[in-house]
Formats: sequence, C-alpha cells, structure tokens
Amino acid sequence: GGDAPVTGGGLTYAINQEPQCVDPHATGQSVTSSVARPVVDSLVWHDTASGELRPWLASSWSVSADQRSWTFVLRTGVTFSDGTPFDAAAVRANLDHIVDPRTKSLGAAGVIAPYYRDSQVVDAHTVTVRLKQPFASLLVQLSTVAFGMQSPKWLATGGTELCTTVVGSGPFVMQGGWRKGRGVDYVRNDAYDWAPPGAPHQGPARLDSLHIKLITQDSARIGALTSGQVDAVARVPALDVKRLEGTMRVLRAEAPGENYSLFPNTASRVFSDVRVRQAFRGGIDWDNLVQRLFFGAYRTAAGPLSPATRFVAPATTTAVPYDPARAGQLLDEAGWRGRDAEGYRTRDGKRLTVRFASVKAAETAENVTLSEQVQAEARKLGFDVQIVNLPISQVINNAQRGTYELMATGFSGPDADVLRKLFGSDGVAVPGRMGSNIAKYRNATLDRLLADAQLTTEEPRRAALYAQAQKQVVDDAAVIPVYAAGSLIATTRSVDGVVFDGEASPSFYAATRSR
Amino acid sequence: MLVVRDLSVTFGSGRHRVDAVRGISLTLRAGRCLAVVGESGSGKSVTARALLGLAGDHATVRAGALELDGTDLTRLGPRQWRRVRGRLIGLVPQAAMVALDPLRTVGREVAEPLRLHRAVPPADIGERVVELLTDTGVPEPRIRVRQRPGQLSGGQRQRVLIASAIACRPPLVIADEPTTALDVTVQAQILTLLDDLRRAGTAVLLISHDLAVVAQLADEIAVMRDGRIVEHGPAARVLTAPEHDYTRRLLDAVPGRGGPPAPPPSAPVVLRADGLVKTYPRPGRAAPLRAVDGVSLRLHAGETLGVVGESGSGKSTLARLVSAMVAPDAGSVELDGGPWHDLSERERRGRRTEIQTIYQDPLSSFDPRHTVEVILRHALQAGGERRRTVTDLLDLVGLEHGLARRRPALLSGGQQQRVAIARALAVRPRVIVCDEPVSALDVSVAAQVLRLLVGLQREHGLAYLFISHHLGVVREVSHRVLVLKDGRVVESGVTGEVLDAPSHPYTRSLLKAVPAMPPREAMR
Amino acid sequence: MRLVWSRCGHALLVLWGALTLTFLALHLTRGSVVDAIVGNNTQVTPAVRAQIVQDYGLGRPLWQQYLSYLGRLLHGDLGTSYQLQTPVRAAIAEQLPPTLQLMGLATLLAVTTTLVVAVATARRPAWLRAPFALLEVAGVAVPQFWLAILLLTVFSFGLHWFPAFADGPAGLVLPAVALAVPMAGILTQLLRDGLERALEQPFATTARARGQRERGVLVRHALRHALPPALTIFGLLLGSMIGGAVVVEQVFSRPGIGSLLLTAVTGKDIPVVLGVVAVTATGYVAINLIVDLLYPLLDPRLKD
Amino acid sequence: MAVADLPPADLAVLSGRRRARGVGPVLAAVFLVLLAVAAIAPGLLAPGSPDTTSTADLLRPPGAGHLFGTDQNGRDVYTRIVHGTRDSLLAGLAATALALAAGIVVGAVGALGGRIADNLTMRLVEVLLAVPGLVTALLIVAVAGPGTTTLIMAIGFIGMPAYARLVRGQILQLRGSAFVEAAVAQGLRPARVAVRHIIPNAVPPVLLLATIGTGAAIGASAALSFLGLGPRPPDPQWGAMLQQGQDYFAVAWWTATIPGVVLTLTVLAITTLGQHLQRRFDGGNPG
Ligand SMILES: Nc1ncnc2c1ncn2[C@@H]1O[C@H](COP(=O)(O)OP(=O)(O)OP(=O)(O)O)[C@@H](O)[C@H]1O
Ligand SMILES: Nc1ncnc2c1ncn2[C@@H]1O[C@H](COP(=O)(O)OP(=O)(O)OP(=O)(O)O)[C@@H](O)[C@H]1O
Ligand SMILES: [Mg+2]
Ligand SMILES: [Mg+2]
Repeated sequence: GGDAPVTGGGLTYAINQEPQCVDPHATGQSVTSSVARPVVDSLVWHDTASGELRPWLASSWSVSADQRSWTFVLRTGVTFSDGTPFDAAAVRANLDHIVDPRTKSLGAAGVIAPYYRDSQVVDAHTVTVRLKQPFASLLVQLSTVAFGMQSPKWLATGGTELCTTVVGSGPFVMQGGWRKGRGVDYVRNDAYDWAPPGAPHQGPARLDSLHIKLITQDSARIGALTSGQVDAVARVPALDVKRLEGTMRVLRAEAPGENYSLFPNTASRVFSDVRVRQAFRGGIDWDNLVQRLFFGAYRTAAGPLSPATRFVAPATTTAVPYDPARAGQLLDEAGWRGRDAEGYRTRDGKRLTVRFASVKAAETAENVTLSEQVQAEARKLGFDVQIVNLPISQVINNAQRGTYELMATGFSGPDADVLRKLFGSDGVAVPGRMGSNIAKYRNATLDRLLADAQLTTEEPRRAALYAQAQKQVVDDAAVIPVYAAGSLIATTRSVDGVVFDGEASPSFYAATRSR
Repeated sequence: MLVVRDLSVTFGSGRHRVDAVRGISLTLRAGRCLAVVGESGSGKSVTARALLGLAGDHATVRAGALELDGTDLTRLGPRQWRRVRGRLIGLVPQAAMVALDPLRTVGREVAEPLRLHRAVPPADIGERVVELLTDTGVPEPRIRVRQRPGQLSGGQRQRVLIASAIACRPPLVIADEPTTALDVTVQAQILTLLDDLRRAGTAVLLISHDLAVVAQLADEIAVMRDGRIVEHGPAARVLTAPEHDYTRRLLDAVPGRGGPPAPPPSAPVVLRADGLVKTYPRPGRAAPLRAVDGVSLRLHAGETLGVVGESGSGKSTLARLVSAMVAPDAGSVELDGGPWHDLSERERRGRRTEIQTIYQDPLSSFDPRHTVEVILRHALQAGGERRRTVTDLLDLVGLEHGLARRRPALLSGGQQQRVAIARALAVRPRVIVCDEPVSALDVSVAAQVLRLLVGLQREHGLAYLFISHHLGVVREVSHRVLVLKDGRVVESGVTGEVLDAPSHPYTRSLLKAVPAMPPREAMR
Repeated sequence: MRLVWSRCGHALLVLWGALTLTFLALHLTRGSVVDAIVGNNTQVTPAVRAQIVQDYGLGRPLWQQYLSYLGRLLHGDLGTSYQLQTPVRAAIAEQLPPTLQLMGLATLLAVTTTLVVAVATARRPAWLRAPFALLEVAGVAVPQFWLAILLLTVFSFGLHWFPAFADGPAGLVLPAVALAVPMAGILTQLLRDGLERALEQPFATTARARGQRERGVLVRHALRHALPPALTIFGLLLGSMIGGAVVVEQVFSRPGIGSLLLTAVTGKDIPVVLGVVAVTATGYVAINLIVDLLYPLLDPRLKD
Repeated sequence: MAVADLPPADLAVLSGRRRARGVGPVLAAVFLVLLAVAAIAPGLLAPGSPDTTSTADLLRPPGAGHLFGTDQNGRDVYTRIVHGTRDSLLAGLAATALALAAGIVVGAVGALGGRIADNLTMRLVEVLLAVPGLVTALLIVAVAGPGTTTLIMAIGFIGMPAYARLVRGQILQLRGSAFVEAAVAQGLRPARVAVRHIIPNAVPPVLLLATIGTGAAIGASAALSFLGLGPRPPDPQWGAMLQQGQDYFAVAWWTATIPGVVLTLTVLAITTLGQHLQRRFDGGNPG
C-alpha cells in the first residue's frame, strides 16, 4: 500500500468448504460467513483491535434496566442492493426470519430463539428487541454474520433461492448466487457508504469484483495460489505457512470461541474418573505436539477459550503443566495399574481403551495427524486410543448414546457464552436430542455461573464470572485444550488490504489487487 | 511361365526350426494345370504362399530361381510384391469357409483386387464384379454382391473366392484345396470351373490331398512328402503307373474303389427307430425347421448302416436322436427291443454305455485338461471295466503307449480320432454312432481309421450307424445305406444296390458328382 | 417393436431395483435423517427439528415414505434435497453438465488413444509394442486419484500447462486425462488383441494375397472384427466411469454429479442420492441399449 | 473396479495372448515374493514398529536412516509400507475371495437353477451393476461402519456381479460342449459331470478374472480410503497412507508417491503374473 490505493480489478479467493445454504440466518456452517460477509452488514461492529462493540448499521443502542428490552437507533440512508431501504421494519423482518422454524435455521436460531420475544418498530429508524429473559451476549451476537441484515423484500420471497443468494446492503452484490461445486461472483456495490467506523476506508469497495471459488483439497488450493490461478486462499495448512511466507502474504487471525480441544466423555467408564482425565491431559506434551506438528502456525491452547474470545481468562489461571510422572501416578491411583502384553494399562483385566470418535471426512489433514499423534503419545501413558472414523450422522448417534470416550471439536462463538454450549447441563446429548456438551459434563455450580453471566451487561462482573467458570472446567479436566485455531489465509503479493472481522473471516472490502 | 527351382522354406530357428519345404522345383505353362498332392503337413500350402511372398513373419524362404513370366520374384520389394499378388498370381486359399471376411459384403471382397490394382475404372467395378460372379457360376449375382459370406453356402463361397482370385485376370491361379469340406455335388461344380479357366489359357496350380480330385483336372502331378517332391510326371502316368511307393500308398488310400463289404450273417436288431421327427424353431415367423422328418431305421448287430446326404440334411440330428442326446418330437427308438427314449434319464443312465458316439470333431469331445490316459481311464471306469487297462485300449486302436501322457490337443487328427474310438470301445458298447468320423482327416489317415473301424467290428460284433457325406467312404464300410434329404429318407437298401443302381434322382446326382479315378495298372 | 417394449420394461425393472435397493440401504444406515440434516449444529432448536421432520415427511413409516417417493417419481418429481434445500432435479440439472463434459472428453481421449495406439502397435515388433503394453497395464493399475494428484501437481502447478480450476475447456483437460487413462489402458489391450487375432485369420491372408497392404488389411478388415468386443467393454466402462468421476472431481475440486453424490451419501441426503442413482442407472441402461443397437452395425451378421 | 466388470468372453481376449516373453513375469514374481515376505514376516524386512512417531523427525526426505523418508507424524515410511503389506494385500485378496465366492454361488444358481432362478439372479446382477459401485460401497460403509472388514465387504460386493456373470456364462457354455455330452453318453451322473468336467474347466477363466480383480480390489480399497472410508488409524494400509500423504504432496512428495508407486507395482505384478499364467494355461490347450 502506501500512496494512492489501487482501485478496480477483480480478486479470486479460494475457500475449502462448500456452503450448503448461503443464507447466513439458516446456515450452521462457519464457512458461510466468508461467503455472506461481502454482502451483509451487521447492526453492531466488533472491533477486534480494541475488543469493543461499536456502532455499524445501528448508530446507538440502550438496554432496559431489566435487561429485557434493547433499543437500537438505526443509521439512515442505508439501502439494500435491491433498492429496499434499511429501517426498523427491516431489522424486525431479519430477526423474525431467523427464529421462524420454516427458515430451518441450524445456527442463528439456536443462539437467539430461547430469548427472543419480538421486535417492535418504534419509528422508522428505531427498533426495540424484546427478550423473554436477559441475554447479555446479544450485542456481540448481533455483530456476527449469522445476524447480518438481509433485504426484507428478498427474505419475503421465502423460496429455496434464499439458500443460493444473499441480498444485503454490503460493499458487494452477489451475482447469480452460489453455484454448487464452483463458487460465487460479486460485483462492487457502488452506492455503499456505510462501512463500520473503524474500517480501513469509507465509501465503495476498491475491487470491481470478487470471486469466491471452491477448492476443497488443501494441496490443490495452495497449488492454485502458487501457480497464480487464484489470488487468495482460505485455510492454509500449517505445513505450508513457512514455505509460502517467502513468496506470498500469509495472514492469520485467531478465531473467537473455544480452542480446538479434546473432550473426554465424563460419563464414560474410563473418563468418569477425574484422575484419568487429568492424567490424559497432563501426561501428553501438548505444546510440543502443537508446535511440532503445526510448525508453529498456531499457538498452544492455554485454556478452554481462544485468546480472541471476549472474557477469556488469563493463561496463568487455566494452563496446566506437562507432567508425565504425575500422570502415571494418577492412573495408578485410579486403579489402572496392570499392563497387558501390548503394554497398555489394565484394570480388572480390562484394557484402558479410549474410543476417539471423529468424522475424518470433515477433519483437516492436520487434525487427523494430530489425532494419530495423540494416539501414539497416549500409548506411552498406557492408553489404547482407538480412532473411530464415522460419517457425521453416526457420530451424532454415538454422541447421543454416549458410546465414545473422546471427541475433538473447535466451537466458535464471539464471547465466553460458548462455555454454556460446551459445558452447560442442558447441552448434554441424550438419545433423540443432540447437544453440544460432548464432555457430558454436569455441574450445577458451573450452570449457575454461566447463567448469571447473561443477567448483566456489566463487563467486569461478567469477566469475573467467566473466569471462575473457566477455572472450574479446567480443574475438573472436562476439556483438554490443544491449540488456538484460527484463520490462516494466504494471498499473492499483489493483494493488499485484506483484514479480518470479529469472526476471523477475511474482509475484502478494503482489498486491492495490483497488476 | 512359372519357374521354381530349389525352393525351400523354414520356420523359426534352432530347436523350433521347421523345414516345411526342402528344395522343390516346378515349372508351369499357360493353359496347363499342375497338381501338387500330398498328405497333410507335407508343405503344399507353404509352397503356395511362398510363391506369393506370403510365407509368413517367421519364415525364411530360399530359392534357386523364382520366376514368373521372366520376372525374378526373389528380387521384389514389398511394394512390388503387392503388385504381383492378385494381378499376376491369383490365390484361392485353403478353407473356403473362413477365407472371406465375414463382415464385408461379397461384392466388396471381389472388388478389392480390382480396386487395388486399378484393373478397371472405378465406375465399372460394380459391373465387373457381377460379371465375375456370373462367370464363376454364383447364382443370382446381383443379389449376392450385397450379401455377406455367412449368407452363402460353402460352394458359393468357394466360387466367390475364385472370382476374387481371377478378378484381375492373372495368368497364374493357385487353388489350395479348393474342394475339401464341400459336398460332392458342389465339388464337381468347382472342378468344372477350374477346368474352364485352364481352357481359357490360365495356368492353374492345384493343391490337394485327394488324388481323385486332381485326376479330373491335372495335366501334370507332383507328389509332395515332407517338403520334398517325391514323384513328378504327367497325370495319366502318375495315376495309373505310380513309381514311388508313397504315391502308391496315396492311391490305395482313395476310398470307394473297393466294393462294399459282404453282408454280415443275419443277426438280431439292436437299434430300431420309428418315425423320428425333430423340429427346431426358426427365428422370426418362419415355420419350424424339420431337421429330421419321419426317419425309421433298423440296425442289426455286427452291421454297418451308412447314412449319406448333403450338409444340413439332418444326419447329425439323427445321430443325436439315436443316442438320446435330444428328445424327438415324435417317433421312438428302441434298444434291444426295449424302450430307449421312453426311459427316464435316470434309468437310461445305466445303459448309456451301450450306445457310444464318435464325433466329427474329436478334439472338442475331450475335456481339454485331461490327458489321453485320464480320458481312457474315466471311460474304463464308466464301463465298469476291471480287466482291461488303458494300455490295452491303446493297443486296440494302434496307438503308441507314449501318447497316453499327452493331451489330445497335441495329437494329430488321426491320433485324436483313434483316442475317440478307444474311448467309445472302453465301455463295450453294442452300437457306435460314427458322425463323420473321417471327414476331417486326410485320405491316407482316413483310410487307416476306416480299416480300424472295420476290423473292430469284425472282432467285437459292433453295430455302426455310419454317417458321412462322402459316398466313397460310405460305400467302403456300409452294409446298407440310407440316403437323407431334407430330413427325409429318400432311398435305402443294400449298399451295392443303392449306390450302383440308385432309384432316386437325388441319389443319382450325389453319385454323379463323385470324381472318378482312372483304373490303375497294378504294378506291385 | 415387441423387443423395444420388453427392453423398456427391463430397463424400468432395473431402475426400480436400483432405487429400491438404495432407498433401503440408506435407511439401514445408523442415525436418524434429522440428525444427519442437523449435522454438528448442536444448538438447533426443537422447533426447527420439528419443522424439518414435517417438511420432509420424516415422521411417516418407512413404507409410506417409499411409496410416496415412487409416486412422486412417476410424476418426474425427484423431491427436495435435505442439505441443499433445493429441488433435486435442479441440483442434478446443474451438476450433470460438468460431469458429462468431463466424461465426454475423457471418453473421447480414451477412444482416440485406443484407436491410434492399438492400430499403430498391433503386430509390430516387440520394441515398439512392449513399452505401450506396459503403459497400458500400468494405466489400469495406477490408483486413479493418485494419478489425478500427480497430473495436477506436475502439469498445472509445476509446468503451468493447464489451468486446473478454470471453467473453460482448458480446465477440463487434466481431469479428463485422469479419467481416461484406465479406460484407454483396458480398451487398447483389448483392441490390439482383437486386431492381432483378426490379422491371423485366413481372410486376412486372402486380402494380402490380393495385393492389399498391411495397413489396409488392418483398417479395412481387422478393425471391424476387433471392435465389437471392445465395444461391450466400452459400454461397461462407461457405466462404471461415474465412480472414477467422483474421485477425479474430488481431486480437482470440480463441480459435478460425483461431488454431489459423495456429499449426499455421507450426509444422508436421501433424495439426492436416489436422484443420482436414478440418473446413473438410466445412463447405464441407456448405454447398454446403445451398445446393443450399435453391435449389429459393426457386425451385420447379428441382423440375420 | 473397472476390470472386474469385464464379461467372460472378452476377458479371454484381454488376457489370452500377449506373447511377450521377456523378464516381465519373472520380475513380477520376484516382487510378489518380496511382498509375500513382507506380509508374512514384516519384521524381517523392517524391524522397527510402523507406529513409532517422532515429532522431531516430521516429513524427513528419503535418505540414510529413512529409506523412504518419514511421514507427517515422523513415522518411517519404509517400515509402514512393509508392515502395511499384509492389510493392503489382504483387503484385495479377501475382497476378491468374497466376490468370487458370492459370484460363484449366484452364477451357479443362475445357470443351474432353472429359468426363474436365472432370471432373478441375473436381474439382481444387473441392478447391482446399474448402481454406481461407489454408491454401493459408501452405503455399505455407512451401514456397517468403516474399517478393514467393511472395506473388504464393500469391495467384495461390488465385484460380485462380474464373477456371477462369468461363472454363469462358463457353466452354460460348458454344459453345451461336446465333451460334456460325451461324458453324459458314458452314463455319468450330473453331479459327477459337474465335478469332473464343468467346475474344473470353469475355474481357470474365473481365476484369471480374480487375479486381475485382486489388483483392482487393492486399487479400489485405496480409492475408498481416499474418500475417507479407510481402515482405522494408525493401520499403515497403503491406500490410507496415500490418502494422507496427498495433503503433503507439495512439501513432501514421498509420503504419497511411495505408497502410490508400491500400490501400482503390486497391481501391475499381480496382473502381469496372472496374464502370464493364463497364457501358459492356454498354451497347453489351443482351441
Ligand atoms: N507359420 C508357420 N510357422 C511354423 N510352422 C509352419 C507355419 N506354417 C506351416 N508350418 C508347418 O509347415 C509344414 C507344412 O505346412 P502346410 O500348411 O504347407 O501343409 P499342407 O501340405 O498344406 O497340409 P494341409 O493338407 O493340412 O493343408 C507343417 O508341418 C506346418 O506345421
Ligand atoms: N440345435 C439346433 N437348433 C436349431 N437348428 C438346428 C440345431 N441343430 C441342427 N439344426 C439345423 O437342423 C438341420 C440339420 O442339421 P444337422 O446338423 O443334422 O445336419 P447334417 O446333415 O449333420 O449336416 P453337416 O453335414 O453339415 O454336418 C440344419 O439346417 C441345422 O441348421
Ligand atoms: Mg494346406
Ligand atoms: Mg453333421
């Protein structure tokens, strides 16, 4: 960059996963945020630099004393790309669309539906969102793409096209919708004049057009970048980072939410004993694994939450040291003293077996490598880790029936409320109902801490509650944090101005591409 | 016109070396016919191909001289050779049934040499093809040109081959076994055709293993054996006063010149068939084919009943009916006065050994994985035999013991046929159905097999149902004859009567077609 | 005419069988359809789940779902994708062309290579023939996806000869080659063997004796004899090409029926799987029908 | 998978007559003997453990110490290849055996069981051929859960129709042959005829298809591994190695290339030897 920014031209960005439905309200996939973000704006802007929540399409807001009514004053002069003006009715239409069961929302609805009562249009540019119970995370949630503002006229069509095209007020306009297996094209929205205040610039985007292309295979995607067939790629494998850094620009951002972690099934025979969980966590040198296997591309996790998450506790309170000797002791104490012919620990003649359920097809190569390394390291402790690859529907079935000891996941969420999904008692899956508490962890104290954190918007108070909660799950070894996952993207050197938003999705609003 | 001196052809080298032709010399003048005779494998076809430069990939051809109309053929390059083939020398290849491309129309096949050698302007090719087919006596030539070889009879195909060979009016025509595997009637027509060619001034090199055939046509005869010419001379002389022992043996082997065997003493009927009918469905709406249509016969112990008839007249079908391999649509067969067809397969199984069949193509009747020994051992087991051994059987049919360990595929045709006979005899049958037992064999071998069959009959009192399209063969072995035409018996009776004084015109036409040999002055 | 009817009936039977088998197998897989649709989105509300069950009729007994599927199929309605939430017919209509292009070009490449190589090497000296023979067997032996990756790495990323991800025809080349190699390998072996067999037939000697050149014997006589068996195999290979297409599309990140199928099967997107099976089974039946019809053209004896 | 689809008559064409002599079959045999040793006693060729990881030795290129380099977990690729032989071959062999057994049963029932049985089995075979093999495989894996056993079942199932067709064709053809007629004429019971003549003659072409099919099955198991349906980690099956290695292709070519080459060579060797043996068999029985 430097002098006069280059404008015009097109940029092709290759992503690794196909969005099944690009409607950000309906989708449950995080990849959709990269696809929808160029098109939709949000009410609130999450300033990653300061961690603050700042105005965007809402120019100001206030919350009632009972924490149940949020009133937003909207920015004027904003129009959706189909000409529909952005106003209070539009906000209401968006929120109503999210919670409407017919939208079959797999993501956003789950976040807000338990709280949302309705939205009331106060005047053309003032809207009040009324809640059934306090939900302090509302603001930060509204900053996510899942709550991005789409044209109410478009939403009203209600057809299946909503899954292929998004019509919003963003700096780009989708052309022709998502083409399955291929990607999607955008052109600049020339009328755009409502970028968030902290954006690199104001006014229309600099690129004439943007193209998102689907290249699922990692090596192919990197090859496409290095051979000049695309300008930017998502999800750079850690392995390639060093190699690319010489010739390309590698950009990274840690995603808010939970770190990539292993979850012991605390209801399982093996891991119901906290000592066994602690042994598994403390007996493996996670830092070494992460730094070696990922070639320094990611930071080793120091607790359940990623450093980019609001209200993450200081590492000093949640980090656990590597201590294999202590791990051995713990296992002995827990009764796993015997050893069988293959060197695995046994108790009452039964082997210390850990079924590690995973959906290989959906895993990155790195995580697969990691899981095999964990298998090898755990073996040294006497664990027989069996990696069971299953299709997603069967993993879910197993999760409900509890037929696993270990599962891995990274769960994104803008603030520490993600803990409630992960460890709240009502998140435990039972037959017929899936849940996100795959550790099957139940703790009334924790439940209370997390519920209380939603009752107040006072940030220090919330931070304290969340810190306590994080310490709780760490002490109980309900989670084995591994690394802070994030967004690793690479662009050619001619691309400039790509930044990350609060969800670690790249924003091409200010991007330029010189020739 | 054609001068061949010291021609030799070898295949392969070292251990695998085969000397197929070992220094033969021939000359042939326009309007003359030279016949090359000799048993199978004597090198006749190889000679023919060598004259066209087509001896094969692995062949080494050497010749003192190879001249055609003064051109030295030994000096020709591939391109010049192509100009000789079809234009200067026409070849009528062996195996008429497969020598035409089954996927192309007859017209295109005949036109090919015309086109390649630009013998006539392209526009006239069609007319010329029709003309050629007419000349060679192919009926309805305008229809035939659009048909494929599969739609033509064997004789017609042979004529098409001749038409194609003479299309460019080559001065020399080589006809390699032009009549084997053809019915006698058709054979006669082909020989006439070749004779016409010769009269018109073409030099004809006729190759055959059958002296009776060449007797009709040849001006000169060369007798080949093991790649050498053992006797060469004017036809009349060679046929009537052969000098070489081998020639004499060949002449002796020509069947049908002895009288029919004496009638056996009267004996009981072993096999009796009455009003047998077998129909086969035909594609489309056509009425079903009556392959066997009301045939009745009696076969006495120790007797041979000959069945003759053209190809397709139902002979093999009759054989399969008699041996209960197919069920008749009507009529019945009795064995030893008892029921045979009316038995259930289970009941019949125990008595199956009483009727055995010797097939036209013996090789396919052997399990390809089994050795001669295994085949015969199984047969002995099937016959419940205790006393005789495989060696006894080999002795019976005059086979060397060493052959027992070979698989039939590695035996010669005559040897294969002997194994087939041995297998049939192993189960001590009462009746043997011989379906064209010698038609795949060359004359001298055929004669041996026939002698064997006759001898065995005398010794064991076997009854034969002897099927053949070759009247000479039938005459030599049969006591009585049955003439089949289109599935019906048109004439039957004692061999001598039927074949010497036929009453039915069909029988007469069959007989007339049999090539006659000039009487020989025995010079033993 | 009767033949045509019985052929169609036969084809319908095969189609029905294929669909029924797939339907049953899909339902036999563990885990409920709703779970598969929801996937790892663990925070889905009960209302949404209920809506999914209702929209897709998942609450009904299996036999009702089966019958209603067949019923709708009779009206040409392939249903709606669970995952994509778009009509299956539209999804297939969108994904079929790229796959057909891919398979079309691959077939063209395979057939051309086969004809050229087989004709050029039939009955030629070993030094000419052996390398090709080895390549052919190797072409069949090499794992297709690995070959695809190799091609991609070498010719697209390394040598920059072909773009790998362009929508245009240039982007089609490498995937088509990857798909064509095994097919060409098998067909070339077959065709050359057929040619060599035919060249040893007596009719080939007859043609040579007429003055026909070796090339002429090959092209005018032998080829027609060698083609029919190659054609049968060609039909079968075409039918099973879809499996290769899945792999190749995956490696090259190409849109197409293969990718559609793969995600649908793992995601239990039953209407899509059934739709794809319906298409491929129809394709299989149609190809075999065409082969059967072509046969008499190559070998007119079959008409008689 | 493709080769296993060949119909009988044409299979003979495919395999029967390549006259290539030379060292091909010898090399193939030597290679297969090596593989057999690796399968039976991997420790002889590679004493180490295939699962020993070393985070200090990730993706080392081939060289001294690591003949074929190391993989993304720092495991020795050579050791893994050797120790993976048994599973990789077993998958192909077992799948082929399964396909063969099922195919023989279905084919024999079709050929010998009368018109209705014939119609039923052949329609079934057609239906199975009409469903893309991959779909069938994916479905089987989805029903039975992944792992080597399922993989074998799936590939075996896909291969079955080809064998069924071949067996049926062979039996029908042999039943009409002259030598079977000759055996019947000697009064042999049908069971005897079947045991003595039909089965032994039907077996060689079926076995030939099986040799080619084994190669195809090994390849198919690799392809299914590629699609994520492979064996359980850390089993060093070649297909799985290949699949994992491809993610590292640009940086560490050897992780994918070596299993790919070994896999190709194996299939090549099996096919070459199978064709050679068939040729030998044919040589004894022209016609
Ligand atoms: N291409 C070849 N390679 C090796 N040997 C051959 C070849 N062609 C012919 N022979 C051998 O040459 C010898 C002569 O064969 P040829 O075909 O000339 O016999 P023939 O006299 O025509 O017999 P027939 O009456 O059976 O046609 C035989 O031993 C045969 O096996
Ligand atoms: N299984 C069958 N199905 C249909 N038609 C048949 C069958 N077997 C024989 N025919 C037909 O029955 C007729 C008589 O055949 P058959 O084999 O008995 O003749 P043939 O006298 O033995 O002839 P050739 O001398 O050629 O052996 C022929 O037209 C033949 O095509
Ligand atoms: Mg000959
Ligand atoms: Mg006959």
